[in-house]
Amino acid sequence: MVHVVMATGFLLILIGFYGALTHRNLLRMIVAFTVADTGVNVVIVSVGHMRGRSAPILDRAVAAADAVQRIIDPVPQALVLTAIVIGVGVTALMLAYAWRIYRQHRTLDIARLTALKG
Amino acid sequence: MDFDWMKIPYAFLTVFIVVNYGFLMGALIQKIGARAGRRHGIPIWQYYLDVIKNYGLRTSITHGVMFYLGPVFRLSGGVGLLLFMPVIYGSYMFSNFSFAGDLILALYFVFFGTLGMALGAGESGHPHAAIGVTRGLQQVSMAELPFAMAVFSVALQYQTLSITEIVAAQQGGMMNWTLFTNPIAVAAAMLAFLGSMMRPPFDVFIAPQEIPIGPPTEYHSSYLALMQTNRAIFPVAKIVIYMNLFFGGAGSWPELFVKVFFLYLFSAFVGVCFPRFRVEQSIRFFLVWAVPLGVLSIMVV
Amino acid sequence: MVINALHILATGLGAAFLTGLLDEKRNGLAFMITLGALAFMSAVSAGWLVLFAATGAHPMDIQTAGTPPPFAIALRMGLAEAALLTLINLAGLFAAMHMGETLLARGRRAMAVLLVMVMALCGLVLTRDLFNLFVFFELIVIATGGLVLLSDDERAVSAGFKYLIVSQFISVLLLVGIVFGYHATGTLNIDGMAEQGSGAFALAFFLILIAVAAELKPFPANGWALDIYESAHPGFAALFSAAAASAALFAFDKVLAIGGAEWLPVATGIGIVSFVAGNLLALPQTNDRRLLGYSSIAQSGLILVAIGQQDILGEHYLFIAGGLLLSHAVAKAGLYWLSGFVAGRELTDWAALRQRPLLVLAFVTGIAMLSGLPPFPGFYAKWELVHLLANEGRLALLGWILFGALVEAGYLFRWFGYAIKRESAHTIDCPPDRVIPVIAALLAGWALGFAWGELSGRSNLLLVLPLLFALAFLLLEWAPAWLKNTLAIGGLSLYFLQTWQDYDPLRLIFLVIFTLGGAIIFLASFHAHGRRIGFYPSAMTMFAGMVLLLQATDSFGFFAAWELLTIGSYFLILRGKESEPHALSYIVFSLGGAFLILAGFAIAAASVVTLAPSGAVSPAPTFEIASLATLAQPVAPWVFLLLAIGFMTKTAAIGLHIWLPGAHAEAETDVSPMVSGVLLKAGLYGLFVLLMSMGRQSLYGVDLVNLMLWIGAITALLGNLMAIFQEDAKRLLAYSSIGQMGYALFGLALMNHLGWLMALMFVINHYVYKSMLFLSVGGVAKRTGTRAMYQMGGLITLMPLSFIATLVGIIAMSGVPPLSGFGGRWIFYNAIMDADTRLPMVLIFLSGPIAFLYLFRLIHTIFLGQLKDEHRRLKEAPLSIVLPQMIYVAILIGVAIFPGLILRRVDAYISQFLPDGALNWEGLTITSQYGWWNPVAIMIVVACIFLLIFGWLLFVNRKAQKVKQFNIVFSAERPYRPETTHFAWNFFAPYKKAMGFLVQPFVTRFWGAITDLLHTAGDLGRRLYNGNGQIYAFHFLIFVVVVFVSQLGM
Amino acid sequence: MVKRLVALALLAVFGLVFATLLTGYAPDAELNQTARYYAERTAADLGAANIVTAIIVTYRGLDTLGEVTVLFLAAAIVGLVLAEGAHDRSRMRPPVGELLTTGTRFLVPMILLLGAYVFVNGHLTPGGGFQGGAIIASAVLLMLLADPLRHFSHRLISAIESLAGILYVAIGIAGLFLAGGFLDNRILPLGNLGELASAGAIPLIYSLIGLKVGAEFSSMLASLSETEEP
Amino acid sequence: MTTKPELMKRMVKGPDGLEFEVDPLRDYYCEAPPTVMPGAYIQIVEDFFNWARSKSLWILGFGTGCGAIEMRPLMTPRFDAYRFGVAWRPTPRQANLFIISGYLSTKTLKRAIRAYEQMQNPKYVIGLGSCTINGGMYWDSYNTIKKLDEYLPVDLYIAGCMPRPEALLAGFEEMKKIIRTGKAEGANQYAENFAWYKANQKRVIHDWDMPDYNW
Repeated sequence: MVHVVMATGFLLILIGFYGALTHRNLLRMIVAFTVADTGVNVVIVSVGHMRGRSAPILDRAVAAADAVQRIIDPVPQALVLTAIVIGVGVTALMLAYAWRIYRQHRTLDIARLTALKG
Repeated sequence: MDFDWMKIPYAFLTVFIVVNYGFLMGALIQKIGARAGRRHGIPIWQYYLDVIKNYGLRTSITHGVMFYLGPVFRLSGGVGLLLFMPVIYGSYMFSNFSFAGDLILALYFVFFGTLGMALGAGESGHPHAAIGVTRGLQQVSMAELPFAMAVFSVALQYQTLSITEIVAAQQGGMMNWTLFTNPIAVAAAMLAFLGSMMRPPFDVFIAPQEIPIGPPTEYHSSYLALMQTNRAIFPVAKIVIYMNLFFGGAGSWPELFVKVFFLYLFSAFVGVCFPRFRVEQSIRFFLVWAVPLGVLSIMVV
Repeated sequence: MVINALHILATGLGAAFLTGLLDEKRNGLAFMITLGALAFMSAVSAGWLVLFAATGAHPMDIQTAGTPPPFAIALRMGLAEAALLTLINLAGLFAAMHMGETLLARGRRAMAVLLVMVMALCGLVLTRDLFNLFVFFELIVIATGGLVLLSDDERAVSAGFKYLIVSQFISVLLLVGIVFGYHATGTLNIDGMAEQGSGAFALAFFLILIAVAAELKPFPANGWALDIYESAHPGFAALFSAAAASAALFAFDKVLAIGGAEWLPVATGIGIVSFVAGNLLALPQTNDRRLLGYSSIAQSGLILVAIGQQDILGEHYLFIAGGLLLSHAVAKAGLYWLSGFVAGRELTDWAALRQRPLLVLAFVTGIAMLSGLPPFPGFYAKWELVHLLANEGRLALLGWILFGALVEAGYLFRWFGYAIKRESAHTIDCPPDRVIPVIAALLAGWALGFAWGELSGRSNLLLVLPLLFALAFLLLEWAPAWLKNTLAIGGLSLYFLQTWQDYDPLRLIFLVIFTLGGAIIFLASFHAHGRRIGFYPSAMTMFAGMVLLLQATDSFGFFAAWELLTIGSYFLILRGKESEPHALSYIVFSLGGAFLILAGFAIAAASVVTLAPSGAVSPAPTFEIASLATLAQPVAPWVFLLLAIGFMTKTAAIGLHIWLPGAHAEAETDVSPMVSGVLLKAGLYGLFVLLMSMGRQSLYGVDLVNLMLWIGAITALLGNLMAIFQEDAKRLLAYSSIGQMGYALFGLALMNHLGWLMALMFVINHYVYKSMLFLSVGGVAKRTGTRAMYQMGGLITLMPLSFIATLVGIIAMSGVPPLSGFGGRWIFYNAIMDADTRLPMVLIFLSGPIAFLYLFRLIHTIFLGQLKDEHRRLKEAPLSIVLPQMIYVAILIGVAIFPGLILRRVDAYISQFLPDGALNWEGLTITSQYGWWNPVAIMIVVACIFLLIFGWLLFVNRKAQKVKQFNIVFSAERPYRPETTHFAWNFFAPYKKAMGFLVQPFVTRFWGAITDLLHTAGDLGRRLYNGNGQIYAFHFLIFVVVVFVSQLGM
Repeated sequence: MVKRLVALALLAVFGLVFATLLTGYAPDAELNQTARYYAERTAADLGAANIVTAIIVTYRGLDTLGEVTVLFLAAAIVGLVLAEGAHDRSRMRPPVGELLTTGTRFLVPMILLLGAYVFVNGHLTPGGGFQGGAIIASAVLLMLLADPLRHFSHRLISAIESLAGILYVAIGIAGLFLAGGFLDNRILPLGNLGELASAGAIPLIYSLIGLKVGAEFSSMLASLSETEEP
Repeated sequence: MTTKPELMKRMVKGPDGLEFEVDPLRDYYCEAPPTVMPGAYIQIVEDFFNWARSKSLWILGFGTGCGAIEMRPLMTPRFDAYRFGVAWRPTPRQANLFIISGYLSTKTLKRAIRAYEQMQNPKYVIGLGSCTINGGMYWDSYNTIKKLDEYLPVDLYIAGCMPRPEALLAGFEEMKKIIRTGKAEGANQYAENFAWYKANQKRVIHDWDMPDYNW
């Protein structure tokens, strides 16, 4: 089960990469990266998963005393939050850049932004 | 150090003998050359007359200090070369100032006069003089090479740089001469000898009708007289080196006269037989024929 | 009293947030807050630095959340961290100052971004948590994305986007790696992971490592970085190159610790490829900032190599990596800030800097630091690194490092040459807020140099008196030239007086030439008016290098001195009007030679130590020069070869000579004799030392000394031969120097007593007559305004003293008795009598008369022949130039008469090494086993004959009419004009016909082909970077795959 | 075409790497040392019921500070980029539908309330500052949809954002002096597990984060809405 | 007087920026006039020199006109003038005897004057053939001179059109006698009557483009 999720995550990463490598439109590339980011997040969450355990919140269902046996690994959960937020930040930044580029060059084609080279 | 003051009169005596011998031998060679052209040629004392006349001319001009000093350098070079060598083997009287240096001194002092002459001619401002000098220098640079190698070979052979010792090693019969003990070196040296005697085929630097006699084109009167005097001394002095190195030296004046004469005749003989080389031709000639001989002489000694 | 390091982060963040509270209009206040925060952060980190440096305390772990690691994020503060933080924060502070105008225009948001950037860099250095590392990386990425936009260059936007694209790929790989690493080890703490080792999660670790490595912009995955370097605001580019790269390198080092030793080759591999490729690619660059970008990549690569080699660097690791890193950071920041002053983006536009000498000083400091020249940290670091590499036998790596460094020095000094020699239409203004950062970098550079000198455990170059004396002239630049000149002469003379007793006769001769010889040439420098900025520091650095060379007893001192004299002379040569390309080829060849020497020393050090008495635990990278003698096969011949080639580069042996003619010919009047008469002797000294200590060596059956003999002979021949075809008087002399050095090399390589004596004779003679001739010709060139000999002529009456100097010079040089050159020839003939190999003599025999040819040409075409119209009113060269010539004339005659004064003692000294064949100095006659020579007698006899004949001529020819230059017999015509009557052009045309095949510029073509090859390689490499951000992403992925595959292969 | 093939080839290698990771992955049967520590000690040490929250806010508080900084940065840069495109506000736009306007009026207070609830209870239940902040920002988005010309006070937004940020940092520093270290939540009493006013400074920090994130998202949205069509 | 551009005064700028005037005739040529050079103070010495001079006649190899063709056979085995101490020198500096071999066009006259003046005192001139005596067959030519001794001090004429080499040999012997008796003082005559010679020369040579006396 976990493997399926993880494989999905990896597949998403690859799809994202492929999209980013083959699409020349900036917006499509950004979307592709979002896909890849999602894939990474899926992978992270799947790594922390443990069969038959519940969320790492101590409440009536999970007592503090036997938490060790009852909860899944909380760390990836924490990491994924950070990863998501950072992904959001970067995506926002890239969109802003795309806007600025379009405004300057009237194009979103990455292959035409080659004023700097060599 | 103690200096034997008697060496000074002896030196004058040496110069005196050599000057007279040089004038007469020069004229004789000239006559021999004329005979080759079926002429009588100049009188035997002609060179004396020419020198006296040139000293007797009433005017002269000068282009400047170096021009003035050029012939002085030239003659000093000749006289110095003569006096720095033991002319007569075994004679204290005619060893002159050879205590000042060995073979190397003689070899390098050859250039003293050449350099001064070149500078003097240069100051005359005459392009032909400069052309002549450059031609001469270029030719001599390559002509000297086989000679230098031959000298090195001989020095190695006898393990000394002292002329006296080299001559001493050749005593005791003709077969002890370097000519026979080291023939390759002598062959190389004799080719070089041709190149340094200002005779055809290696006389393009004075080419009389092209660059009217090259370096001395502006010289006249007493300058010319000095140079003529040098023409009597210098070839003899130079031949004395060859004689000492390769032909057993001379134990007495008559022996010297004979050997020098034949050596001089050798160059005259070649001179009347061959036309003139251009500079690059003579350079190539030495490079192709003389230099390999010299190298060989170094290698086999 | 130090403040918790967390305050650095907190201050950065707090200040960033605080700016948000301010009104949009109050940008000034926001800027003050920004500067204040950065200053506070700098102060805190500097406090830590002082603490660690002073007490040597252990690194300190800082917990957060009141929980110990690995359960909470922990930070660590140690010496390295403190140094880096100081660097980062100061770079941030000065970058803020430099960008002040832009920041004020863009408002508080921009300042907040800058603050966060600096804070994140600090965090990257401090944190010990892997995921936290990722967070800081992302912060840096985003902040970079923001700061790139501060540029006025519109292209920066696309550059920023390219950066974001690639960093997306990087972050994906990094995250995947981190999470699997966490899974495998159960911790995110770097130290915790390191304890467990990466064996269990090698693949994940690979992803982490490669992602962090990509942040270092390794070749070829670095197109985006170059675009940023080129287009970003220079203030930010400085931060990006200096601080960001440093922090990333430190992060890489931390991450690498997890992997352990088996991953070090990856770092080394990436590093060396980046170093070499970065430098090659920089070679064809014409844009200054892009060039700096390539250089940054290369430097990061070099530091990466150091990181990758940490297993062998041991306790020196911090010293080396830190030295390289700080050198690079400070220099690069300074250079980027400098680029802010330059209006144009072409390298040649930097010529504008000349308007401000201070900026030029900063520029040259930066370049010297990048090139690893003394006295900067890179020099010490390179020394240690190379030695340790050699000690481990990693010679291929060593070779590549030196090659890359040479290429780097090549383009940097070419650039410097542009700045000094080209013209720029732009002017520069220096607002204080932009000058301060540059000055700060300048001071930091020198301070670091001092610090590294102290840390090196060797003599600190910045405390060495001669160098200090030279550097003091930097402070005296305001003073008039005559004052500085007097000081220089005084300094050199005083140094001689103070130290001459300390030397053996051989070194004493060199000392005399280096100090008193220099002082005499300095007399000629009195002709200069004004302040002559730059001349004295350079010249005195050269002289300092030379005297230090003599002082040096160990390899380090020797090499440092060697580098100093090289740099000093480079700056001197560069001062000539047309000398830019020649100075460049000089420095490239010299540094190439120096690197060979370095490699030789390093290899030797490795073996010398094994022979040293036991007790030496760690290899001491320095050894006594004299102990070169203890080297054994098979190392010894290789060391000999490297050192010999190194020294022969300086003496311009054939094949390595092409730098010399231009460098010596184009130099200023008084510089030519310095570099020719004095400096060349340094190379000979090196050869002396080498042969004294190592003697004969053979490699694959080839006797190397014999090889040197051949090289010397060929050099003598070809140098002279080339000299005769020169139309330029100084070039002629320069080629002649090549030939003369060939003679000296030949003499040394004879390896017999007299050969050495002859070489020493050449050392003295060549100094005297070459200095004299260069001064004489220089004086003439100064008066006539040309160096083409055919344009001169007939100057003998106008410049009689110069003529006399030249005359005496050429007589001495051609070896005609009675002057001193003859002594050299005499010794030479006696020396070759003992030689084993005879064939090379042939070449020497030939080169002697050839020397005669060019000497005659020199004196004839300048002083004799026809005087030209425009020269009729020329005056004798200035007294200051003539005076030293007259001194030389006196010396030459003195040496000619009493050669024993000097040679006798040296003769005795040489007997220690080569006892056979010493001369006998009884009385006035000098006797060898083959012949004799009596200089006094020669002089007297020649003088008497000459005077006698002269007197006779004066008597018979007393009425000579002085005539003028056209009173010549001209086939009954008259000359047309002096120009058409002066025979000077193509003087030795027949020689060219006969021997011209020998002087075809084969060597020039060879080196030209090499440089073309490098340029072509660089140009091909540039095509990788086609500007397409997507392709850059491909580069990155290909890079990952290649490293992955090669790692699998290993 | 070549590009695609190269891309596929490269990705094949990456696929291989990922596949190796995947096949080599075996889920843990027991919590590893770190997770075990959190499971055992969080309740006692920090008094937070939601372990994830405890990790985010306290154990890995520095990460979280970085996260909000990322958003802060993104907002600032987006503002910086878009500042030049801020359009002329006088231009008229077609009115939006009645349904949206009314719905907005009805929903916005509730959304805001929900957001506040989420972040205040972050230490007890799933959710927290980021989630809450995002919910708050969605209210702003709704308002913008309803009235595209609506003007939000950037000054206010940024004041909230900055103040929250400064306070966050200040609390962190307070931890340095009053408790065990930077961002230690134990500067306030821990209270009883499971109560609202428990877990020390966690609710406070999470609230600040919520406010800050909400402000940052809002700021970005506002910037975007004020931006002219390029 | 002179129109040759290379001999005109010109302003020249030196390398140091100084401008000055160059007058080629003054700056490039020695302006001193020739002087009368007395012989040796002691007569016997002068006689000795005259004897040597007569035995060593160095001819300037300058064929000015058609008569030059008659000089060449003198070097051949048939006549072999070298026997008599006669030799040819390629440069006037070293020659003592100037044979004007036939007619002199005014153009050649200029060269002949130059060459003569560049020879050293004592120097002798022999006029060869009728043309040098009275113009010969060119007596009414517009561009040849008629009486050589109006322009140069002639010591000896050898008449004939053309005189054979034997006549030349005889002339040399005659010349030697003149020298030995001390009467061959042409150079001093020239110096004494310098103004007269120059006036004559300048009368026929219209493009006079050299200093008055060519040292």
